[in-house]
Amino acid sequence: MTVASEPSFLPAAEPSFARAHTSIRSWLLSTDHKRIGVLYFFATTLSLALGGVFALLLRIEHLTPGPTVMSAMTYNRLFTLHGVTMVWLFMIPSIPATFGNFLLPIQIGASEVAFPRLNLLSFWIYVLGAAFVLLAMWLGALDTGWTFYTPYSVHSPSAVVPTLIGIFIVGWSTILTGVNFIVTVHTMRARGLGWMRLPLFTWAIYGTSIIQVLATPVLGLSLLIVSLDHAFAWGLFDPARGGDPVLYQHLFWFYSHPAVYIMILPAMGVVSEVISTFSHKNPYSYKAIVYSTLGIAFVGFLTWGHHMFVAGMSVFDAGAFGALSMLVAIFSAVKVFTWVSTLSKGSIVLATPLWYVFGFLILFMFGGMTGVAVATMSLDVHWHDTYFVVAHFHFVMVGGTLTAWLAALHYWFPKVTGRLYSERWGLLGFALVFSGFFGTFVPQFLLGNAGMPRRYYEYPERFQLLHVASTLGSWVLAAGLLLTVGYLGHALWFGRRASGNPWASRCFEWRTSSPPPEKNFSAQPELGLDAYDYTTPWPASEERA
Amino acid sequence: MNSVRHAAQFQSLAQQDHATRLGMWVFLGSELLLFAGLFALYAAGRVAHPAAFHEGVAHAEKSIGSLNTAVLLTSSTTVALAVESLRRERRAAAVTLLSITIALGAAFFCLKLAEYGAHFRAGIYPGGAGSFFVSHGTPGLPLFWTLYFVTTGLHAVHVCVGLGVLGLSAQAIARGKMGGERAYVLENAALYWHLVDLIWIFLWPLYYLA
Amino acid sequence: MLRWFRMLFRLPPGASSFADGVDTLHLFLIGSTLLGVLLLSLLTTYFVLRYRERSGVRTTPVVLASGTGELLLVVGTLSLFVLWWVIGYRQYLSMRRRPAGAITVYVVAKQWMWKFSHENGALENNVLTIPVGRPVELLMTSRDVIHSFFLPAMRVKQDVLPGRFTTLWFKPTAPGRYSLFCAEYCGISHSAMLGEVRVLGAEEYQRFLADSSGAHSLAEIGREAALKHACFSCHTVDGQRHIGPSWSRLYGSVVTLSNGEQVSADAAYLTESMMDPAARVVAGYAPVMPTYFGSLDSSEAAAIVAYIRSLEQGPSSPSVRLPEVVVPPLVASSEPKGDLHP
Amino acid sequence: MSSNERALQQSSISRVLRAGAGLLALAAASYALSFVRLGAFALAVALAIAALKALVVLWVFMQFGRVPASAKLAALAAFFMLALMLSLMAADVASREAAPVPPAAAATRSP
Repeated sequence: MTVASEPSFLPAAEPSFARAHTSIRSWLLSTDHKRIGVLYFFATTLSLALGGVFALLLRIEHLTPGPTVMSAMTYNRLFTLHGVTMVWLFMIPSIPATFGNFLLPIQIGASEVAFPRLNLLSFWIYVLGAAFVLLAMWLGALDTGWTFYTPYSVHSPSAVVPTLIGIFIVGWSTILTGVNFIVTVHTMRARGLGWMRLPLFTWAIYGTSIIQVLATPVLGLSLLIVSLDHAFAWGLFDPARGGDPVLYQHLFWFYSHPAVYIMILPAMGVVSEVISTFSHKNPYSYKAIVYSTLGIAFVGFLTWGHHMFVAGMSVFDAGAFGALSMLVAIFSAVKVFTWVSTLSKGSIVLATPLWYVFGFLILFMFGGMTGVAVATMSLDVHWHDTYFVVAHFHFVMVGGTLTAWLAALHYWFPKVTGRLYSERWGLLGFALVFSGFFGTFVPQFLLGNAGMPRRYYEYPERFQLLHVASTLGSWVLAAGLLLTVGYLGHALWFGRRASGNPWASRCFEWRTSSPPPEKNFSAQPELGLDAYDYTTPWPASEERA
Repeated sequence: MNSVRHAAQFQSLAQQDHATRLGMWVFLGSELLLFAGLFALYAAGRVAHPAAFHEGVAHAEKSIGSLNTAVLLTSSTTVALAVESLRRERRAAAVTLLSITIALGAAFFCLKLAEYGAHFRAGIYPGGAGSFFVSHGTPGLPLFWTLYFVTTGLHAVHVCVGLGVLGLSAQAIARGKMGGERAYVLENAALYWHLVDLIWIFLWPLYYLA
Repeated sequence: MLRWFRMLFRLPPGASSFADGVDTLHLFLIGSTLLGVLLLSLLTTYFVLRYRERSGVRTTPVVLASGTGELLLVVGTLSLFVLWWVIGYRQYLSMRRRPAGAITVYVVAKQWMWKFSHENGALENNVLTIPVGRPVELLMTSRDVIHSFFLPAMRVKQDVLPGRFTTLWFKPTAPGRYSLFCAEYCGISHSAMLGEVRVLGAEEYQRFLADSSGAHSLAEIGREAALKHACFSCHTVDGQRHIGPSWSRLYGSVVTLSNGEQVSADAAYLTESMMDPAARVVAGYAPVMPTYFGSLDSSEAAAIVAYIRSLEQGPSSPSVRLPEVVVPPLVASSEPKGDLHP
Repeated sequence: MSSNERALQQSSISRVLRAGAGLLALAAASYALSFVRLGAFALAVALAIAALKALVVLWVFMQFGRVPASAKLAALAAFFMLALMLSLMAADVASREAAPVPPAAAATRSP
């Protein structure tokens, strides 16, 4: 075990990637994976804001059982737009395209992704797809729900086709990014960096890319067929002409269940990194996390039927899907056990990223276990299409991916911007986000138990108290997110300068300057010391924030 | 012919070759899954309406379909030969073989349009519209024909994309931009063409023979 | 115990035979979840407090996973999940396996209302009246998009699909009025597609049956529907062969099909022959019968089957006389046909 | 890179020609067989021949044998997902128990 030689903490001689060229064109047409990551960051954060506004409007509408601020038509369109914007424009591209793009090449010691031009093309395809979705919104949006179940999605008079074309295009951007990342990890690793020495975030992005490449085309096909049915009434799923709406649900969920793993796997990668860094300890079992990542990536494809227990599927298939769903849940459980065990015998520093990761652990445990509960067939009969399911997937998506996205934002903020944010504001932001989240979605679990169906514009009076509580919670959550935008924006210009390794981490991205130069490493990256080897002391020059 | 420099981010030409080949195969995997949904719909449809699918196959244009199969299989052979000749630096042979492949691909596309024309004349339109379905009332028959039109239509689109890619490769070889070292660009184009052929190999029995 | 649990977790009081089993599994599952989350949170808090960073010490020993510890946790958790699946699947099967001798009600879901037709011909909109203590089976289909029949108090739900029959059964255990929701998004008034299930005591139910059954048995309504759909232009009722097989003594008899198979002409075969005539054609008859799918809804089909069954003993004897009073037109028939797109 | 890059380069032309001829022969056989009344086996035979043709294209034209292992894995994973989706969807339709219409309790004639 060689003691690490002097790492390059000193500000690099050459300018950082952000300073190298400053013209607008150099940003918009850059093939530098770091700049494309930053472009994705702004695009996906805008989508998050847009989706968040829709969510707040929905919650305000539910303050009273009857009409409150909008008509039924507007409400139905808003909950669909909230779903479409959040799923395809934020959740799926957020961590892989933003932090994956920025960090994957650095974490494997490469200077660039395998196909830089394809990477830039993927970003602009994403923007084109998002433009189509915005055009559809302008044309009056659609009211089919983000699942587009036929036959309603085929007969709905709303702007279904432009939205589906938009998502089809965004899908292609996801596939191309997936191909890019898979080839990068396979062929561009630095010399001597074997598969079993890769950082866990890289493994998470690699697993996500596998799902993106294999699942997204099926979504493309099902949306293409619904568009043809809607535009030309070809009725491929029309029961009068031999079709079967349940087959559409099979095709849709074949994509959409792996899609929820596209959303959660990168979040798990972030959590593995943050826990190891802030407890300054090797992961309790590196292999367990890697194999459960790959396990989720593949077994995630076998379980889509648990969305259709009451949809008219045969009992045999329902039983098979129920059992397979239990199998995939065990991989997430293994990860949670491994994360918690990593903390023991560590040297734990409590900083905002770690607070967000603790928030993630609590919410993901609730979310994951209610997932297992909903996959238990007889319970799903009562809970399906009620607010219980809404609460479950918000616990794993907002409690899981959004919290991990915030953790990643704070953890790699110094690396991307070269600045440090203030921990006090960070903690306050976390407190607001966490309590706001709890206030919003725990009442929705109870609403689901009480039998409140989802996608209801009006609801019986007996549910009003819980709805009001949920709406108040959503305001606190919104306040927390706005506060985060505030102090991170402030830190961008006025934050203290950050060194190459403010968190005293051993991971590879912390062995170059912050922000890194255009070619990621000023000198040949020395990756001799393992990414999670905290046994050797790092030279004194490493300061702590 | 100047020695071809590899792109900046790669350390060697072999690594670039390996990367593009792997990228192509992963992309072919996703293309295969684009058609997987249609094969799954065919399987589910056939299980639900066996009679309609038998009747549908009985009314298929078997002769044009089989001719198309022969055309596509031959074009697969010629594009493989083109790759081999480029590897042996026999550019003229490569360009001619590619032109034959493109001609065969175009022939396939024209035959496909002719076949659609025959169906339209017979009153078979997607969505179960058309006079054919008035006289043939088997439930599930419109599903067979709509699936036929969507699947072969999507396949025809991929044939066009393949023709475009092969055309660009032929132009690049003709202008000397692509030599023995960088043969993998043509190999990837050929891989795409072989995938298009592979999908047709399975479409043919499903919609024409059995 | 369950009462406390339902009150705390806002579950509606259980009103069907499934409720207690489902809620017990729910309690067991959510209870172990809360326990697990509590344990892991305590463990995390302990680690954070115990291993806080002592000033400047930033190196830690390598701790490698003990294979057995990891394995135990995995096997333990997995066996818990599989146990839940086994219990859940058994309860799910009991929900999907229909009991014999249940009261049958035909349900037609239509954009934004529910239509129920009882076996005695009574028709109800948005309100379903059933007796307590006896299993009831709903045979449901939709006239347009996918709806979902959801009774929170009975812990049952089943999507209602167009072009197909789906079934749902439950045995109400407590009289009362229970809210019915549509749980699958079906358009602008999805949230207004509410209904109610009234569970009556045995004698009130009999009173309801008596005064709501009207003057006609289902068989008579069936004969009426057969007249309307011109079935008699091909089928006779006195045993003579015609374009189609005669209905006399048909119900329950074994018929040989054109492909040589033998099948008993029960309700399922008769309904299928109405909806998909070419599927199983009786030997010696041309497959010229048009499909009635879309033009004949479930209550009419059931009524025709009842009429055919009433001819089981022989030709249509005069005992099936139509009363002089003018037969009110079937509610179903007055509906505008074909709101399904062509 | 690895030695198998060089091996990818040269594959004998006669092998490609023989494969091409074999494909056409298989297609002709499948075409001929389609006129024979095989009943239930017709689809199975046609698909078996198609699978054989697919293997020839994969092995000879696309040189599947000498492609990097990761590419092989990608192709096999894609095929596995296709088979998985197809089988579970067909199984659903096949194993769906038809909802029987329970015997209408005719008021007059119930035994």
